[in-house]
Parts: sequence; C-alpha cells; structure tokens
Amino acid sequence: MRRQLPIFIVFIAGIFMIIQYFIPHQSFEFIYEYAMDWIIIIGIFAMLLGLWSLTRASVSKVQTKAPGWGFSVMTLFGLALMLFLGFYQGNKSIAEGTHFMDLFWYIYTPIQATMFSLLAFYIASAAYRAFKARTILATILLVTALIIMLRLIPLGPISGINQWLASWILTVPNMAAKRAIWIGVGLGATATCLKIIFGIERAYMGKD
Amino acid sequence: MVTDLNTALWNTIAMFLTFCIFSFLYKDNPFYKIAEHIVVGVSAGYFAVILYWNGLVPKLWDPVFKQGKWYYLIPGILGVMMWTRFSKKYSWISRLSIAFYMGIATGVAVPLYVQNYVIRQLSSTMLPVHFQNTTGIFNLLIIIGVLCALIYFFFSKEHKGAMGSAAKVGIWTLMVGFGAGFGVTVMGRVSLLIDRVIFLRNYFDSFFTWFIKYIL
Amino acid sequence: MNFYERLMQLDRRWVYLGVAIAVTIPVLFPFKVPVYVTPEAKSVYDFVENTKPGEIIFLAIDYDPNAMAELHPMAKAIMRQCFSKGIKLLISALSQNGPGMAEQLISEISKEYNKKNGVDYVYLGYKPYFAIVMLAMGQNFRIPFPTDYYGNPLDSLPMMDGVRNYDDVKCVISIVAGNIADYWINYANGRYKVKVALGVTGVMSADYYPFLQSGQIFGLLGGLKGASEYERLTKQEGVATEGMSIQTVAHLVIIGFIVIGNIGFFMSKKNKVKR
Amino acid sequence: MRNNYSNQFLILLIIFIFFLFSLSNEIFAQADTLPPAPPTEVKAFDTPNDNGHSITVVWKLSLDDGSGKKNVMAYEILRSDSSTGEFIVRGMVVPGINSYLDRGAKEKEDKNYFPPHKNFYYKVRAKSLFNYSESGVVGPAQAYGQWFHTGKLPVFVGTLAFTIMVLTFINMARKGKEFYVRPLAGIEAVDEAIGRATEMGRPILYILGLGSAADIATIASFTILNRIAKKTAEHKTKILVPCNDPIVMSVAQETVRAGYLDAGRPDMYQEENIFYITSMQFAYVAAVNGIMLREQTATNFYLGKFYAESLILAETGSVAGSIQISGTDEIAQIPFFVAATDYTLIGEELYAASAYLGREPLLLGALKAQDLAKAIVMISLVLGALAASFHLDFFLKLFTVQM
Repeated sequence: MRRQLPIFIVFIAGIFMIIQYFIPHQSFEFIYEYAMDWIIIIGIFAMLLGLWSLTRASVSKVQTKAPGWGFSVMTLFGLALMLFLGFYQGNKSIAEGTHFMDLFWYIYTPIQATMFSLLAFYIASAAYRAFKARTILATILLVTALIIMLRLIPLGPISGINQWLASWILTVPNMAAKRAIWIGVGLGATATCLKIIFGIERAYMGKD
Repeated sequence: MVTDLNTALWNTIAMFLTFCIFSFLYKDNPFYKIAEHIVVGVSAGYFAVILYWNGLVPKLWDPVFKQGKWYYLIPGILGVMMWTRFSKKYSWISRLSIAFYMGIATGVAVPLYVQNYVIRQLSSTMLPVHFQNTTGIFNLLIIIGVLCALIYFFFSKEHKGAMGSAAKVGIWTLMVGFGAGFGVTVMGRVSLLIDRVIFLRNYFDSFFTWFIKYIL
Repeated sequence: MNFYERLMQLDRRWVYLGVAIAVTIPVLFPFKVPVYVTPEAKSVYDFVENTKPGEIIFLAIDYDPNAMAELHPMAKAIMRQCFSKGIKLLISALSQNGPGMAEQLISEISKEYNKKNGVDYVYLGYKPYFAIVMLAMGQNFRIPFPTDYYGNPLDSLPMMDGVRNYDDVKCVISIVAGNIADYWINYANGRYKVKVALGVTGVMSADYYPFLQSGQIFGLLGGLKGASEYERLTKQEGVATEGMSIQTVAHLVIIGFIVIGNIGFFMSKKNKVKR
Repeated sequence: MRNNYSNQFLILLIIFIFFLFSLSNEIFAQADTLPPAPPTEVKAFDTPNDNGHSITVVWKLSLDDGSGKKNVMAYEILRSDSSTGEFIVRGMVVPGINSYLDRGAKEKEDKNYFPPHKNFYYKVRAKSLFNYSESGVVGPAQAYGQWFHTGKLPVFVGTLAFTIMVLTFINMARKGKEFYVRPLAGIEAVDEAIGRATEMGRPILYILGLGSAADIATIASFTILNRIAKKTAEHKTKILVPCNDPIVMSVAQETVRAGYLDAGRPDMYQEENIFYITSMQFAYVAAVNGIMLREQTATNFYLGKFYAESLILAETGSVAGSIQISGTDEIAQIPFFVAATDYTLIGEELYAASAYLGREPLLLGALKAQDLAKAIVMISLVLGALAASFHLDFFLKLFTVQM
C-alpha cells in the first residue's frame, strides 16, 4: 500500500491532466487552475523542509567546530534576520523602504549581479581553453563563434561579407540545430513523463 | 549614491560585497566566503518570506478564510503531509503529496511537449523548397540540417554507412548552432560586467566628491 | 615546457586579467573605436541629411524606460541631427509607459539647440490604441491629438499650420521596442504610403530585415550597435559609441586569447612532430 | 479587460470632443459628410473550442473600407439582451479586420462575467470620422463550452500515437525482446568518472539544475541520479547533492536512498548529503562554487535544467580539476557545457541517459519508441516540405495546431 498507492495516484493524476488539455469546457479549465494551485501550495509547505535542512547543516558545522564554522554563523544570522524582518510588521514588512528590502537591494542584489558578471570572465577563459582546432567538431565550434563575434568588429570591406555570413549562420544552420534539438527534447521529455505516469520508472518514489 | 549617511553606508556594503565576489577570480578566500555565506542565509530567508506573503496568503489563506473556498484545504493538507518527512516512521506519507505533485506535473507536460516541441517545430520546418531565390535554397538547407541532426539523435542504430555520414552532417549542424549561441552571448555578458564596473566607478566618484567637500 | 606550450596552457587568471583590463580601462578613460556602418543605417542618415531645413520629420518614440539603454542613444542622435540641420520634428510616444520619458528627452535635447515647442518641434504625447491613432493620423493629426502633450490646441501652434497628415511629413522614424513597429509598417506605410524607418532593440533586429528587403521600411538601426553607427555618422559620439567601444575591445581581447591558444596548439604540435 | 474598456471610452470621448470642437473648424469642411457603407452579412455564433464564455462576431467589410470613399476609421461591435433593447458597445477593431471575439470572465463574481446559455443580439457599426452606419441586428446567439478542442486534434493524435508506441515497445521488452542501443560517449564516461572519484577518495557532486520538480528535465535527472547513486554506493563513494528547491531535495533524497537500497547498502545512505541551500539562482551558485573548491569533488555532474549559471559552475569545476559530465535541454546553455565540460548530453540524450545507465530492458524499449517517432517525424517533414513546395495546403493543415 505504501508503494502502490503513490504509483496509482501518479497514474490517475497524470492521465487526468493529459485529457484535461483537450477539453476547453470551463469545468475542466477550473480543475486545471485548481491543480496548478496544488503544486504551488505543496511547494510552499515544503519550504519548511528546505529551511530546516539549511539550518541543520549550518548548526551542525557550528556545533562540531568544523573548518569554517564561523562562516556558518553568518548564514544563520542572515537567515534569522531576514525571517525576523519579514514577519515582525505583518504584511507591511516586505514593502519597499523597509529594512527587509534594504537587505535585499544592498546585500542580495550586488552579490547576484556580480556573480552574474563573472560570466564575462568565464566566457573568455572557456573560449580560450575550448576553442582549439583539435578536432573537426572543435574547429567548427571555433570558426562559427569567431564569425559571430567578429560581427561587432570593424574589418573594413570584410565586415559586409562577415555580417551577411553571421546572419546566415543565425538563420539557417542555427535554426536547423535548434529545431532538431527541440523535436528530440519533445519526444524524450514526453517519453519520460509517460514512463512516470505508467509506473515504469518509479525510483524517484524511494523504496522501503 | 553617497547622499545621506544611510544610503552611503548601504552602498559601501554593496561595494565591499562586489569586491568580495570578484576576489574569487583569483582564488577562494575568506572574503568570498563571507559574501557567499551571508547571501545564502539572506536569500533563503528572503525567498521563504516572499513565499509566505505572496504565495501562502493569496493561494491558501485568502481562498479558505476570505473567499470560503473550503476545497483549498485539500492541497493545504497535502502540503502539511510533506512535513511528515521530519519523522523517520511516517515519512512515507509525504510520498502521497509527491505523487500528486509529480502526476500533475508530468500530465500537464505531455500534451504541451508534443504540441510545442514536436508538432509546432515540425510544421514550421515544412518550408517550400525552390530554386528561384536564396530563400528557397536556404529552406532546403534548413530541412537537410534538421533531418541530419535528427539522425544524430537515433539511439538504436549504429552511426555507420549512410546513417553515419548523415549523423556526421547532423553533429556539424549542431556544432555550428552551438558556436553561434556562444558567440552571440558574449556581448550580453560583457554588458553585465560593464554595469558592475560603472557601479564601482560611480560609487568612488561620489565618495571622493563627498570626501573632498566635507573632510578636506 | 617551451614557449608555445606555455601559450597553450596560460593560467586562466591571465585571461581574467585581460578581460578586466579590456572592460575597466575604457570605462574609466573612455576612447573611441571605429565602427562598421551598415548600409541600412546609412540610408536613414542619408535620408535625414537630404531633408531640407524647415521640412518636417515624424519621430515616434515608441518604447518605455525598459529599453532606454539601447534606444535612447538612437533617439538622441536622430533628434540632434534634425535640430542641427533646422529640420522640424513632430513627435509622438505611443508606448504606454513612455510619454514621460520621451518628454524629458525632448526637453533635454531641445534646450541644447535652443529649439521652441510649437515652432521647431511639436510633442503630441500619448493616446491609447496605437493602431487606431496611426490610422487617424493618416487623415489628420488633429483627430487623435486635438492638443499637444502640454494641452495647447494644435491649431494654435505655428509649426502645425497647414500640416494635416502623413502627406505633410517627409517620413516616419519610429524608435521602437515591441510590436508597435509592425503597425507602423502595415498601417502608416501600408495604407498611407508614408516612408518608414525603424530603430529597434538588438533582439528584434533580425526580425525586421525582411521588411528592408521588401522595401516596406527604408532604413533600420539595430540595438546598441545601430545606435553607435548612427552616432558615428552624425559625428556626435555618445553613450552608444562608448558602450560599443568597450564591447569591441572586449571581443577583440577574447578573440585574441582564442588566437593565442591556437597558435600555441599548432606550434607545440609541430614541435612534437619534429622531435 | 476593464482597462481596455476605459481606453475605448477615452478614445471615443476624444473623437467626440473633437467633433464638438471642430464643428466650426476648417477640418469639418473637408471631412466626410456621408456615412460609410455599413458592414454586411454579420454573423454571431458561439466561439468554437472555448470554455463557454465568448461569442464570435464576423462580418463583411464595409464597401468604403480600403476602397470606395475609404473613410472607415473603425468598427464597433454592439450587443444587447434583446433584439429591440439597448445596445452597448462591446469592442472596437481597426479597418480591414472583419471579426471580433466578444469574451468575458468565467467567474460569476467578476464584473466582466460573460454568462453562457443566454441569448444575445449583435450589430456592427462602421465609423468614419463624424458619421457611422450600422448593420442589421443578428441573433440570438448563445455561448456554451465545448467538450473537445478540435484545433488540438493533431496534438491529440500525436500524443495518443506516441503513447501507444511507447507502451507497445515496453510490452515487447517485457516479453523478452532485446533492443540494441549505440554507445554514447557521455554515458561511457560515467563509470570512469565514478571510478576516478573512488580512487582519489574524494566525493562526487551531483547538481540537478535550477528547475523545480515539475520540470521534466529535473525529473529525467532524478532517474539518472538514482542509477549514479547505486554505482556510488557500490563503490562506497560519497555523493553530494545540493538542491535549490525543497521538493527537489525531498525527491532527490528518496531517489538516492532507493539507489543505495538497490546496491544493497542502505546503511551507507546519509540524508544530510542531499541538502537544500537556497532557491535564489546566484546565491545557490555562489555556495556550490564553494563546495566544489572546499570539498575537492573529483567528479561533477550537471544534469537537468540550467540557465546562465551553467558556465559559472563548469568553469569553477574546471579550476578544481574535476571531471565534469553535463546535460541539459536548455538550448542556450548547451554551448557553454560543450565548451567547458568533458562530456555533454545534448537535449534528448539527457532523457535517454537513465535507460542507458540502468540497461533495463523496459526503458530501452521506450528509447526504441522515441526512434520510431523520430523516423515518423522525418518522413512527415519530407512530405511536408514537398507539400509546401507544390502548394498542397491540405497536407500542411494536418499538422497545424489552432488554439
């Protein structure tokens, strides 16, 4: 029962949601929206598990005085502070101009923007390491990337040809590659879903 | 940026954290660790709070207690059942919630993937081929590219003979696509870095203006 | 390890340093790098250049602050070119969140050239339902805009004397983010045969090349690059030129590292064969 | 919707005010004094394939729209509860358009509620600047919901056919038929990568990506994680799974535990190795970067849904000297994985990986079904291209989804 009931629920819910897609009637539209809310609500409750996991890991580092445990104190402090600031004034706590939002704008945002901007460095070093004409495939990768990058660089008369070539690459082979990947992904993802719905793949449900 | 003491202080923290993250490029170091650990705590707390106010309240609390939609208690109960994971003995109960979650997610996905990824892509590749102008020829090249790349994705046939040559053209097409994808992204990533450098420049600009004005 | 092998296996931190220098130096000490000017940008420039002083160009500022970074430089360059040549501007802003931003832009640029509202330019402002507004303007500008943005009746403005509809302007240049561009092509050009040129965001530009080939638009500026081309053509290098210069240098540095890596790869391979 | 109405009202008001204002104006002299020809052949009917809260109105364009006097500026669509009652404006369209979807909300509480199964009467008005002319009244028309969406028929047939194919091949496999699959480099490398971690005595890092447990790429990644967890259990190697979604964490815990049970080593399973960090993209990435460098992971797997962080992870992993195996269906990120990791599973290969790793006959059967479907797609594509070239539109229509 512990094993069979979940598999049965997946089957019923899955088949129902597939069929629902083809029925425009408002009663089914209602059920679709209701079901989507189920997913959201289950996800919200699960957040407590996440917070517990993070807290437990940090606390145990502090307790065992594991290397770098002092940093874990900062994590716990940041978490506790945000939770406090986010609730102590009721639903006004998250309005613009509160300390809650200050922490978001001046601690989270600069860090996330800087992490994101690291990509400028990483894209250069990845290009340097990977774009070597070792094999035919690497050469193709290298040459196309170069043509596309060169479209921003003034090359005199060659620029016109290069612009044309770059837009050809983007609209012809690039388009073909995307379409083929999408079709493959569509079939692969659908097959994965069907395997889950029909209970052929059930490892994600755990074992006893 | 450095206008009043409050924003000056906050911007100084932001500047400090920006440098902490950049320092990671050289190597892992305590400054990076400070920024990393703080942002993990702050962002997890932020997310949980936002999820409560913008998720739980409008999706569960209001429907049940303000709009009288009692049937929203059902997903609420499923949500609470997730908490059985705190116990070893009863954690199997959470699988029922997971089962609903996965069943709904996979069921919704099936027709959407068939429609948007397979049929729509297929029908928009059914292009007219002719030899009057470049468009007709390019259409032919797109179709050949798609066919060969699909052959590359065949799992149950070895890439030998004609299949092998077609698969080779297929992977070349894919590689051209990847090279193009890499090339077009560079500009956007550089822009992100420019924005950060401009943030730092503006910070120090206003800091020095303030410094000269009030200290010297 | 010989020299070429070392070239091939540079510590990645040298690459990071290269990128950091390529971005930081131009931000702190701006300089200009030449730009390749595309024919579709040149044709917008030439059209404006060949317009006589006193004639009117319709400038549509159809974007909101989200697209400011890419599109503001274009709008500025075109306005400056027109004002410096004594061309009059009739300006609308059909994007819902754009009119305030457009007003700031107009007052900023018009002050630079000491141009007067109602005499040298008219700012019509915003009205909902841009498709109907465009069609109505084909009959008479006064139908959707009985007054200008500031509430003056159009008939009280000297510039609008005898200016009725698209027939009385040389062309429409729309600086645009989103599908408003399609309506300028289909309605203003399609129904009323007024000449249309577009300045669009970088991601949109590929979609509008076909209209260029079919002659439905006579010019196209795409993204920051298009803006920098236009700044170059009008010899008023600004934000776009600066931004594109940094981009060009950064791209060059990355390409340079790729080239270095490949030189190292080929030469060390050659050396190995010799041995 | 409400906003739209106020907009329509506003522009009508503007036109009206201008009308008053310009009575004595010179423009009036040149404006049309005759109304445009009315729209004809108006039809109102229930909108097909909808939820039952809309009626479609179509008409034949006024003779003065685009030709004749060319003075049509807009069409207004009016509705009433009775053929003789008061008609109110429901919407407005620009010239050249000959249909209007009169749609409303499905909630009774909503101001804009559109009742189904109720009689409505319509007429259409062609407007010039200062005049208008009206069509006759048509109706009654009723809105009602449909029980099958005919526009989605191609999707229905496709889904059904593919489901049958998958089930048939799985059934064949169940009866003992064996299927061949060609080797995939990324998969062959998995064993080697796990072996390397074992030799070095360092942990393995498994990243499920940034997707939620409702993303199919993440679900595919769960199935791969299960097989890899089994192998790591056999090798007694530690596996770390930092997650960015609590549900993903919960499912990953079950998945890994099942893998350890499959390997016969439930005692080795440690729940705290599958942990939640944060749901915010770059904060999560900052933490994973730290884990890579501090735990010195020997092998990193990045399988699932990835966004801009793909390259940050892959480059940091390469600094740490880890072997990296990646796979995603996110097209924009594949180039970075191809460039910066050792092996990449491209698109569909990600979904095929669990079948490869487990070598379970049933799953290989599903792969065979995917191949058959691909062959059908390819044949249809060739036929479709021929049809498009020779203007055989009926064939193209078979593949057209109408929403």
